[in-house]
Amino acid sequence: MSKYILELKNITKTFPGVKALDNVNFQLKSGEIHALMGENGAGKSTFIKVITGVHQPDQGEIFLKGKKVNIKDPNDSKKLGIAAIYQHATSYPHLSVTENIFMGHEKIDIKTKRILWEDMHQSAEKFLKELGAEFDPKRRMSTLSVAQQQIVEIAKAISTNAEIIIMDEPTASLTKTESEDLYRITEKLQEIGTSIIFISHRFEDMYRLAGRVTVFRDSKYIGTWGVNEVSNQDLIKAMVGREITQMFPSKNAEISEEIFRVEKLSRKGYFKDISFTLHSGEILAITGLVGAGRTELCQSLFGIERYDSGKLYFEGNEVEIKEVQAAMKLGIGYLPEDRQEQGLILDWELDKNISLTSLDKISQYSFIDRKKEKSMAKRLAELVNVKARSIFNLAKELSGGNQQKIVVAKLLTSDLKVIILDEPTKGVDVGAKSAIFKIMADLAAQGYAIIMVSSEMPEVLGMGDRILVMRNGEITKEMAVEEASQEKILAAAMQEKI
Amino acid sequence: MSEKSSKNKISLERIQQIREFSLIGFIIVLSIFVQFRNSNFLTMSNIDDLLTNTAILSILAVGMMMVIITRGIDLSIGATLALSGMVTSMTVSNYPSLHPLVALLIGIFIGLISGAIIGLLVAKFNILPIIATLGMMNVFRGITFLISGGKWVSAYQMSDSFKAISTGSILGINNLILIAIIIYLVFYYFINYTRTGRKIYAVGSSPESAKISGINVDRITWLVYSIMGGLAGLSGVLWVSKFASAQSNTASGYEMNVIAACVIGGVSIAGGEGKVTGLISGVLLYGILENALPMINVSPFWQNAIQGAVILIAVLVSALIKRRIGSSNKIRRED
Amino acid sequence: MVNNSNNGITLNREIKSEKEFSLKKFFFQWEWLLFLIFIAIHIINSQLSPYYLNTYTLLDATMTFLDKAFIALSMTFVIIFGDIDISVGSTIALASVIMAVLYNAGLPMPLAILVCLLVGVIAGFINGILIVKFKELSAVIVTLSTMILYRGIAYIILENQASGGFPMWFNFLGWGYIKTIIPFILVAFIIAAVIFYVLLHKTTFGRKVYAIGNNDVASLFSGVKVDKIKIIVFTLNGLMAAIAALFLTSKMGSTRPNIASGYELDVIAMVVLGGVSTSGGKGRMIGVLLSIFIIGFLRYGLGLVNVPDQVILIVIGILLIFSVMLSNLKLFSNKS
Amino acid sequence: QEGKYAIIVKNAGNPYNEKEMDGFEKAINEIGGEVILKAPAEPTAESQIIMIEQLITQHVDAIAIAGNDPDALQPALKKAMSRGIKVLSLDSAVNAQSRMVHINQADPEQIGRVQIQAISEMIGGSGQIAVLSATSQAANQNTWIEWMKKELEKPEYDQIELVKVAYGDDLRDKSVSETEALLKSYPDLKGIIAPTTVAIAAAGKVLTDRGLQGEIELTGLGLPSEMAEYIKNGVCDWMYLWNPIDVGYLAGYAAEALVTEKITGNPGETFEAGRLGSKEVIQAGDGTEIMLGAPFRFDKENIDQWKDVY
Ligand SMILES: Nc1ncnc2c1ncn2[C@@H]1O[C@H](COP(=O)(O)OP(=O)(O)OP(=O)(O)O)[C@@H](O)[C@H]1O
Ligand SMILES: Nc1ncnc2c1ncn2[C@@H]1O[C@H](COP(=O)(O)OP(=O)(O)OP(=O)(O)O)[C@@H](O)[C@H]1O
Ligand SMILES: [Mg+2]
Ligand SMILES: [Mg+2]
Repeated sequence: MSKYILELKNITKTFPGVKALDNVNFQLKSGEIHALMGENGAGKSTFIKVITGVHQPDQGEIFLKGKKVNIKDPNDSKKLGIAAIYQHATSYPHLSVTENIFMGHEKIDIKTKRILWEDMHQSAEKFLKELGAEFDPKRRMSTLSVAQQQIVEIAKAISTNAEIIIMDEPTASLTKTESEDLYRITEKLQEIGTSIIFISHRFEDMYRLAGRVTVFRDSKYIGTWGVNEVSNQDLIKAMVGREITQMFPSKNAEISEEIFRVEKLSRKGYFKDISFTLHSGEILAITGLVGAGRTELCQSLFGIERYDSGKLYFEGNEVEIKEVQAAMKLGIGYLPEDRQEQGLILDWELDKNISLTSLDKISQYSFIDRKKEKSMAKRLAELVNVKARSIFNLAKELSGGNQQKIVVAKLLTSDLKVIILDEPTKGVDVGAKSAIFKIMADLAAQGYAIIMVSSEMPEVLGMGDRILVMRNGEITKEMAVEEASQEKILAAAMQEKI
Repeated sequence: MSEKSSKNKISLERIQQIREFSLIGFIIVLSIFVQFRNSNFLTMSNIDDLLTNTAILSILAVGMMMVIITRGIDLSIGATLALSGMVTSMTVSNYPSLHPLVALLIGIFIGLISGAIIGLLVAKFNILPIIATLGMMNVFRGITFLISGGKWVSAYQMSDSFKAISTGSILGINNLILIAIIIYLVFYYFINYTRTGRKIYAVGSSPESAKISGINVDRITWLVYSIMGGLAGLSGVLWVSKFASAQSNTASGYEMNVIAACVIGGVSIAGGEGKVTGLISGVLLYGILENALPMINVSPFWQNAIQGAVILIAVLVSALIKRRIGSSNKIRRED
Repeated sequence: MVNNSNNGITLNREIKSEKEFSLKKFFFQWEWLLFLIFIAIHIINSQLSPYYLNTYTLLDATMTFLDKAFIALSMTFVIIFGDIDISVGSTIALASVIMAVLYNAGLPMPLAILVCLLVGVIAGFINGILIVKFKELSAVIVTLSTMILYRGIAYIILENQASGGFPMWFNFLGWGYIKTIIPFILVAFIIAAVIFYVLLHKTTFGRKVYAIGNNDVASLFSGVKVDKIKIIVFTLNGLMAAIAALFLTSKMGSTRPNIASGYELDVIAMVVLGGVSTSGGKGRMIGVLLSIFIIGFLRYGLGLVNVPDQVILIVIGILLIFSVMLSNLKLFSNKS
Repeated sequence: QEGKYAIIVKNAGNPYNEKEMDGFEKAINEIGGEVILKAPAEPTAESQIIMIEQLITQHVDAIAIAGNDPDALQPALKKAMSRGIKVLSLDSAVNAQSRMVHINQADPEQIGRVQIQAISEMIGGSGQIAVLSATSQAANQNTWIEWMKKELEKPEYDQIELVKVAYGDDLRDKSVSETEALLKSYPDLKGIIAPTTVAIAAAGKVLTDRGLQGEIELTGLGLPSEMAEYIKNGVCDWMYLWNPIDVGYLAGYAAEALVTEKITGNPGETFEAGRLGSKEVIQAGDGTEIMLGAPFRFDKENIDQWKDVY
């Protein structure tokens, strides 16, 4: 018996025009938690999909417990005891949580093949409880928040009793406490002998969980290290190919006059009595636990959702924001939480994606000037450092992090004064993260006012000038970054209003 | 996520239930109104007529529901029905001693083949359902015309046992109603209590997820069109037996009635949604409209408009109710 | 791909902004296939009938199918949304019936025509409003209901009567020629086609329509007035149905509540054969135009050699499926 | 004498229309011309207009048409006539401006009246009756129903009450539910007149299934093949129709007479119509027509010899 439960040798996979995996090797020990890291677009997700049979490799071999296996489709991998949580949720929005968890391996009466609904609901509830979630498994998937859906995905993987569980960025949309639950579960799985591949852009996750770490870069295998044997700096260098000395750029923006003021803004059932002011050059970080109502607040400020009461002042004048166009006209921009659903048109080329928010800039009497459009797209795509061959690449061909950069580029087409960024670094690699932070700092220096929603403590502390903590739809604490600390923020996020 | 808040939430099942109740409420109000105008409406004999006349529609609706759940649509069922009816009745007229069960099997078989072809086109050749079925609708109608040579098969050419398929009764219940009930029971079980049944929903709710989690999407797609075809084939036999006449334009345009019944019954054209219990109320409402309008003496020129308005109102009202529940389900805290 | 790991500095990658010309890509387009079918149909037809290949015949033939083709132009927009409008046949009936009744009640014909267009606009607007306000309902459901409703209203108005007796000049729409051989309807259609082509492919409006068809949520977040544009498109579709009603009514000289029944499926067939996917976001006007003429000339040509209508339907059905099957081959890229 | 003769019937896939085409073809074969048979898939005026255009392009000499709409074909048929094509209608007339002559299967007055006479005889001169027609705008049916109502005004029908005119839209399912509605809404109903094939067969079926023969009488116009069953089982004692083959046949000869200018469509002209003998053009309304004969009565005695014919 081989000492590796899963081994992949010389895997190569090309998509039309892109080599996603280039002669990659990988070894998973039985019962270990193995972190897989690398830049956006390094090929991690593709690699996972090769293991689970979603993609067929062009060449290379897969060995399971020393035996060569041929995985033709996801069913094969399921039968071999491999389960995966994919980066982009693979849920059934119309179906109940229970069904999402058990789809394809429903509990059935052995004789009659009848589905045992009650049994399933009960075990679903049990799985959810184990994961620290308490929602009713009969609920429809589409009524859950992104984080809750993620928890269901995890429950789904656990429910198959797989020997190997692969998690592709499971923490990307989780907050600290929820991540803790996930750590606990993952460790428990390890205890009972499950082998786990864990993909994440968070170093925190890796240090907390993994024994070993493998790094991919530009579709190639770079190396595997024991987590304790390798320094942070070396790991970053392996991933990015250069050194990143400073994650958060030094801020030299001058915080000046008030631009935007929110007074007692409420939306029934979502948020209540929200008040704050925003100055030019300032980065206001809003943090809190998942479901605290941050996204809802941002969407109301951007005119996607109505607010019920409260006042908004823009540059001193009272304004109403009832639709997106009103917000845009004032100079408010919004980077949505879910880039694939809300930010991009995946089947479109990059240039068209970038220009969509500012069609009037590239048109005359409503006639589009393609030349202008292309040059604008090229300029902005290069500005945000997108990894793409040309502006005619389709958005869906980019990796997650690069897609996020395109959404940022879209914002930069308009003349904005206030930029609202909702989880801008979700699922973004270190390199891109620091690039996005750099862009943020630059924008602040140019006098933009920025609202940044984030669940990442270091990011909030590193980038914010002022920090708002939300809990249950209300602001529980406002503090300057100087007086803030992780403990204070967490306390405010979890307690009642102080 | 506190425990309390999640318990208050209206569950998936509740939403569906309330929707169905609202539709049933609508049906009751409508029935009372009609009864008021014509006291014959709620008599046993009329209810029997109503159910008998709705049976074929309801059988087709089950198949259509499954097709629509997978995000598809089948415009060819009227044509399939005609083809199966024509072939069966031609066979019966040539072999009058043929056992009615054999006739039923022939019809189902022809329908199955027609459906399987469509399923193949949709699943294997990735042709959008609306195009594949629009195309095959023309083809099936044309074939029916060609094999019949433009002739009809009339009552005197059909054996009594064949005609008895739809006029006979067991325990006082008309065969058509009985067949429809059996089909509803079978498919209720199939859809709710078998893995394959649930996969139909998975495919409709998110084909990408289904594919990635190892569900054979093509097979399921192929299956639902085949089932639809089989049910259309069965309906073809029942149709010609009921009306004792087979023509090449039998049931032309009937697919629209079936789709309308599904839609009223809460089957979402966007896929992933639809329940057998909801479908029954949709089919019933449709059947009542067809049955009641002639009985309350409305001018024939008003019938179309009334039918359209009722469908529109039923659909809008149920959408409003769904929205009410949906939004209260989303709101997390009541102050 | 550039690997700039060695020099240790951040270098913004150069991103190409000129399209690489690929001969293969150029030729393997859906529209070329349609074009080939188009040519093939003319060759076959002219082999079959000695009357076919003749300027007069070809020009005259267009008169038989261009009325519904007007709707195909705007239906293209609707289907790019991923929606569908099956109420257009009924809209024709309603608009036409109201026009005829008002004319016979003494309204001058030009005003009656205006009312006809207005009815189309209102019918389309109602569709649009319902679809936008009731997002949980799909367009199929809404237009299925209004399909029954609109025709129902036409029946209420005209019952079993026909209404006609229009002034002589109204005949010109359906039967008139320009320069004695070019059908007026052809000229009108070409003008409309150019307008719709430009609208879809050259303007911000068209771009937004594609955006909504691909991802309406992202469009909303990008500041596209999704609802407004949807309403405009459905209203436009109603208007085009009313224009079709004018030509059809002129062609028939009178109208009845049952005219234009089944038109919706013909129009949809034209649009989808043109490569516009009912799943939304894809398709080009050129394809639709080619497909209009393919179906039209095919029908006309086969009818000219007196092939039974049923057989023509089989041929069109198979053509529809077969060509879409071909287009699904990986060879054909079908981008907007 | 070679010529190209075309016939357009209402729609394909209907034996009545097929027989009309048969008769027309037979006549033209006797005459020795080329025959073109056309039948649209759906019975709409729109599809007939396209066919007329196609026939104009083929330079036919004559078009005989069973119109799906009396008025809507006018512009198209006028265009045909202006190109020198002789146009006549048969079975279902187009308006007088769009045709040179119409082949009338039977006098509409007679058709209307004879059905009332029949039902009166069947129900013994008193009781409620209803009419189950095709679509509400079917022109033929509507004229016949008008004549039925006129006949009912006669004093001998004082005891007969026409309670409802229902429309089955020539659809099987709708005709059945309309029949059932009649039975339930008018429990005292004595007779049904269904002047159209689909409706009379549907009514026959309903009455048969409910064992109502003898209680509710049925008559009207129907195809012998469709009605054979119900005539034999006594649900319908007798009904009427004319011979569609003869309608087509007469249209063929009339077309030839027009083309060879034996007639021009003016009243008083006569011509030889093959086995049907000499026929005369007569005035009818503001147009002219050629009458085939009286409607033919089908009953138990003769139905067996006709049921296999059409
Ligand atoms: N279906 C596909 N078609 C074409 N190219 C693809 C496809 N899927 C992935 N790629 C390309 O393959 C490369 C690797 O992508 P992959 O999603 O595996 O990256 P990743 O390492 O998971 O990145 P991230 O951290 O952003 O999720 C990228 O360049 C991407 O554009
Ligand atoms: N406990 C819950 N029950 C039901 N729905 C919830 C719950 N928590 C959040 N949601 C839903 O999830 C969505 C996201 O929540 P919201 O935007 O209010 O929070 P957030 O602070 O932005 O959290 P996130 O970090 O996930 O963005 C909302 O649409 C909300 O309705
Ligand atoms: Mg990835
Ligand atoms: Mg959020």
